[in-house]
Amino acid sequence: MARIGVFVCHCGTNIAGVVDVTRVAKYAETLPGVRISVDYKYMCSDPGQNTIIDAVKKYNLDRIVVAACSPRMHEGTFRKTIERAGLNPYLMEMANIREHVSWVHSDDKELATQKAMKVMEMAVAKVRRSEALSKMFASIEKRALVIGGGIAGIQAALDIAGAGYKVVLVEKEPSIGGRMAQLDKTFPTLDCSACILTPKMVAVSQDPNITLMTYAEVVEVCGYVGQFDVKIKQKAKSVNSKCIGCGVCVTKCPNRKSLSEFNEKLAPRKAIYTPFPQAVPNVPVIDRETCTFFKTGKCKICEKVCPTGAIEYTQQDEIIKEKFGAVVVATGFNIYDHSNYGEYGYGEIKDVISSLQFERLINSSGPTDGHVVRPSDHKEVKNVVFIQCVGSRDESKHRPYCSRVCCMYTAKQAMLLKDHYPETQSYVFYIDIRSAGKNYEEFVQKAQNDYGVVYLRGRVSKIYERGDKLIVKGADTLSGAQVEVEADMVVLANGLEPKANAKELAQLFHMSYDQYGFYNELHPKLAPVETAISGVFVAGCCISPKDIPDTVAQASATAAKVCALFSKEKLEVEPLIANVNQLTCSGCETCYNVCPYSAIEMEDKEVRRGDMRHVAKVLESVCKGCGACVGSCYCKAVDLKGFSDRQVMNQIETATTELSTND
Amino acid sequence: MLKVAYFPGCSLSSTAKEYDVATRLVCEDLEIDLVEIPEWTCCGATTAHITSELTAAALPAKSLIWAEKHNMPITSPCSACFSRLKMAHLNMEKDPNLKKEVEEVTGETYNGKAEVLHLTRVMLEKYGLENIKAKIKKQLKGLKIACYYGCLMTRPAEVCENDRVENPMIMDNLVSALGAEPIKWYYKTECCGAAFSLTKTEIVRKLSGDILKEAKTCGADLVMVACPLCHSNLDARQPEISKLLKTDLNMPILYFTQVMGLALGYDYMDLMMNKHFIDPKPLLKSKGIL
Amino acid sequence: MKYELQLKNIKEGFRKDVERLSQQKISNCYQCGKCSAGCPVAYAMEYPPTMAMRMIQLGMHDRLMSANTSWFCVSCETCTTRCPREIDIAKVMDTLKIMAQAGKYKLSDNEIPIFDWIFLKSIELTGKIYEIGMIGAYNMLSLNPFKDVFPMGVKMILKGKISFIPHLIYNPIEMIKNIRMFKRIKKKDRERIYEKNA
Amino acid sequence: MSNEKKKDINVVGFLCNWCSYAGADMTGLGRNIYPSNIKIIRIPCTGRMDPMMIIEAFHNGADGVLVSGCHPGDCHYSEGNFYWRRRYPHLKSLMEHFGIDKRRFHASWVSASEGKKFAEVVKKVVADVKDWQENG
Repeated sequence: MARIGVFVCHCGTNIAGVVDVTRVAKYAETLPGVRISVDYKYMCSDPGQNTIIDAVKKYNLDRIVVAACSPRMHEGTFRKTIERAGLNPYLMEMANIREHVSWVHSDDKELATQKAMKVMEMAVAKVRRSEALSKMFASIEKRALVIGGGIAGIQAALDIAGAGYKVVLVEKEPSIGGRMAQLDKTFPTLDCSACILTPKMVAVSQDPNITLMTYAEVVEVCGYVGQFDVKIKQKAKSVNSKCIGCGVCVTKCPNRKSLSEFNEKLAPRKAIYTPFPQAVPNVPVIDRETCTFFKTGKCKICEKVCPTGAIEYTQQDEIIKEKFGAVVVATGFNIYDHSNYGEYGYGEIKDVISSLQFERLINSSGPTDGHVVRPSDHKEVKNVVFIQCVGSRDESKHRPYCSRVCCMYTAKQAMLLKDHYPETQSYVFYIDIRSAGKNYEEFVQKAQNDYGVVYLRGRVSKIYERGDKLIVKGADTLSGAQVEVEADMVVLANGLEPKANAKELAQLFHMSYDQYGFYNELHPKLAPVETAISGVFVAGCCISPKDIPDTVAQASATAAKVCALFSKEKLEVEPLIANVNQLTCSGCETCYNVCPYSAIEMEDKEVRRGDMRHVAKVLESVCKGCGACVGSCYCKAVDLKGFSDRQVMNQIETATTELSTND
Repeated sequence: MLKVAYFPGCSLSSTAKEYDVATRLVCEDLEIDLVEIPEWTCCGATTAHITSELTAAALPAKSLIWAEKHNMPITSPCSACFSRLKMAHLNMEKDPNLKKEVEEVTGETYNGKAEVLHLTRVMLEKYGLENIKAKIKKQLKGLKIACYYGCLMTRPAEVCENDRVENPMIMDNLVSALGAEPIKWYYKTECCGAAFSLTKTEIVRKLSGDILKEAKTCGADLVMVACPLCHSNLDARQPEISKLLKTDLNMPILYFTQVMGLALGYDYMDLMMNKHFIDPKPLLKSKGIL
Repeated sequence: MKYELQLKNIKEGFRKDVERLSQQKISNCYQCGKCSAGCPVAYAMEYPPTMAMRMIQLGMHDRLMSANTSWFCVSCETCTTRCPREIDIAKVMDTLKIMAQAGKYKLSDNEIPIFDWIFLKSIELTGKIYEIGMIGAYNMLSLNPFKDVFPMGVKMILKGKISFIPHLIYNPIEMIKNIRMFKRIKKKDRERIYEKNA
Repeated sequence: MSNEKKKDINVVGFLCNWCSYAGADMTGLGRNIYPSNIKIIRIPCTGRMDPMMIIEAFHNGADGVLVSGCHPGDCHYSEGNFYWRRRYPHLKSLMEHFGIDKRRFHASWVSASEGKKFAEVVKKVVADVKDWQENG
């Protein structure tokens, strides 16, 4: 007979406020095999854990049930606890009476208590069938993959490389730098974005530990922590390594049909191009969609003018296979496309521009050399209206979240405009000013007090053209008045959203993401850069909108996590894997076919003396424990440790019977 | 032949008789069979939905049920009637409880299958812009038309369906097809004051005045409407508005079927343009259309 | 202007009435002001729509219902179309008018209720609108008998735009049905507004 | 209403560890209330769902069964939920053949962030089972 100890946690009032924990503990005592049951205020605290250890020794317990929060929260904690008490860590089960009971059934305390009793009883039933499992170890490939070459990816790569590990940095665009490279100045210090970013970009290109792959994308991922097999598609640049970055090809290219992505479509770009002059690497690529040669077979001017013979039209896309021990995903953001706002002109009014377009306009290396002029007629501006919360805090556009940075960058842009053109007047329509951050509130106050920016509290209802002016119909809710401003230009504070293909990338890694495509952290507070997939870390705006300091902090945090992982010789992995009872295996190969990891091998083996059979075998180091083989085995020869048939059947049986004491 | 259940609405049998006449003429030309719903009752207009939600749904429901029974799309040339029919249909779809109550008071069942279309959509989508082009006898060259949609045929967004809420294009496309020039302006969907015509006339004067002023500033020769309510506010009240603004606006307001009628070769009296307060005759003569 | 908040009108009473009859979640409003910004008649309102929404949130029925706000709403639905919180504000305004006309809250306008009464009576009795009768009755009841007679009214009659004969539903059975329907609606409306059934 | 107290309905929920179980945790974090009739069993993946487990649950007297996993394409183990997606309709028609009303057996996709959705799913399942119990 098992000797089980049940420990019921109050979790302060989180559980005890709804569930009668003493009744749960009392009920546990009546269950067969339970020797002791205790309730305690905080089971995960030191004294709480010691209670468990003491009880194991005193009552000679061999199996433990902890009725507390979700196993996703504290399973690891309590496994370690009972290991300290000298038990096998897999002889512990958690009953989730917080997330699945007290927090969701607070409407009826009696029913909640009854359910808690039942949930605890199910855990007892399961743990009865638990088996001791031995730890497993896997090797670690000590190379990291960083996806995304914005400030987050750059920082993570530099930090990991600085610790002495090899890094591959993959960037989709022809150059690293990301969104930060597009910005003019940064809030609240107003230091020049490029001046603080470009040294880091150069450092990446010069670091011997970093391999930079631009114009490349991750296309396939297999494996798991310590052993990710990743396929990276290197798109054909049509320019080979002989390029010295002289730029003659770009100057001479006659094809100006495309619009520059880097300049937010405010200026044309050539078919052979580097996104911006400080690009790293400083190697141009040919955009085959627009290049005259690739479309008509004629031109080849770039080849003729290249002094080093670096143009290579025959280059092909290449798939490169690499092995990594850990991955940092830092794919960043897009800004919300304001053509969804009919009231702001469906994106068809030329002088209604996005915030990033404004950054390019006011940037001295931008398409207008820093002159803020109207895209429609290149006239200078006098009255500029800034509208906040475009694609943020807007349920009707399915973007109910706050994008966090718009209040600040709007204040910044209004100040920069005044600095450049003292005779201009800016108006900012806002709903609430969110300026939580070091020196942020002071910054916004400065915009209002020192720069004379007029802040109006209200959303704009409509923008339309009258002559060459834009009429902005807004409101100021504080005075209760309707406000109409005649503007030369309107700058929208577009919200932040994940990259268009964020979901596809998440699916490659099996990461979870929210309804917008932002990646989910493992825990929003205590594991903010980890994901549910061990070995995959996230940083920056791909998790949620955030500013540069927070992004950099997160990037360094991922680097610390990667380095901590790489500092181990061997990686401990969960032994919750499948195993085959070869005596009952019929050799049908179903499991072999369904296994997503090719962790099943068929072998011809003498399972009994003189009984030579074709049977399945689990490769322990490859199996991830998904149980697809278990669910599909016709003769019940495969089972899954930790979720065995006997354990689950026990749970089902308990779940479907009434509480035994309530007569 | 396209058969459509026709809900003319109260205005079309009195103040906007010319709209009804023009509509029937044009539809006959386009071989659209308008089957007038026998014994239709008033849609209730704005009054119904500000007095009782149930009245607002029950009045149009009778016509919807008739159209559903006879398996025809239902249309109204009046934007207000169209809006009420459509909203009654949508509200009953959204709120089964309301539908139940409507069925109780009318004593008939509605299966929610009626297809409610504004007359512009019947012509442009069901009949087809290309087919209309084929029938044109006279290009309306040189006529600058401000298409005024008003509130009720575009809002809320569910009503608008295939068109854009903020800058609808359906009438502009029609105007281009007829050879005239739709002007670019942004007061297409501003409100004319609608139902306040009798009760809060000063508001109507202000709102309609803004619209007329904007049309004039943007260089329109005439304003084209698809609603008798908009028409009476913009046309019949225009003398008062002119007086108020101290300018002579002299902006003819035509129904879109009248403009179509011109292109199809009908003349001034066929389309009963003499009924308008602002006579379009001088304008049309100067453009060589009459 | 000090205002004594009345919790009963926030948790139940006025706010609940509006929420129930309009089926809109009033608490959703975060006061962005977009409705007021686009409202064509806000200039004439005592409280713009944004403020009206706030007053409903705080249960200030005495203030809101004695203001002209809801009566000046022209039902153009601009606010509803653009509301970022997807509140049907026009319907909320309708609800305020419905409640006032049903006598549940203060009625602060007389032009529109009179017009509405005549308008609906016309439909009830004839199935359609009898314009000249309606205008005449309205002018009489609103104590402004010669409103719009000169020059517009006269011109209208001269142009044959207004007919003196009411357009009736010709079928008397339909007419009786129509009158009965109105009776049933009135009963149900009262039940709904005063929560008699619930 | 009969005098005899009706047995409260009992639903067994099999939730995949990576999506729906985490989603159910999220339901708790968001304090979304749902009926307490469901008893949750954690499984690694819906691909692990052995049809025997569902039969066993009904056999033992469960009034309803819910199996919930990751959205198709989002499986933590690449393709486990595809196996379940193919298994489910067959199993459902088999169950009906056995005399298990279709209102008693449900499957859903709930991701780790869809706490509210999980509460809705449970409400729907419990309502369906109740409907079966009361109206037959």
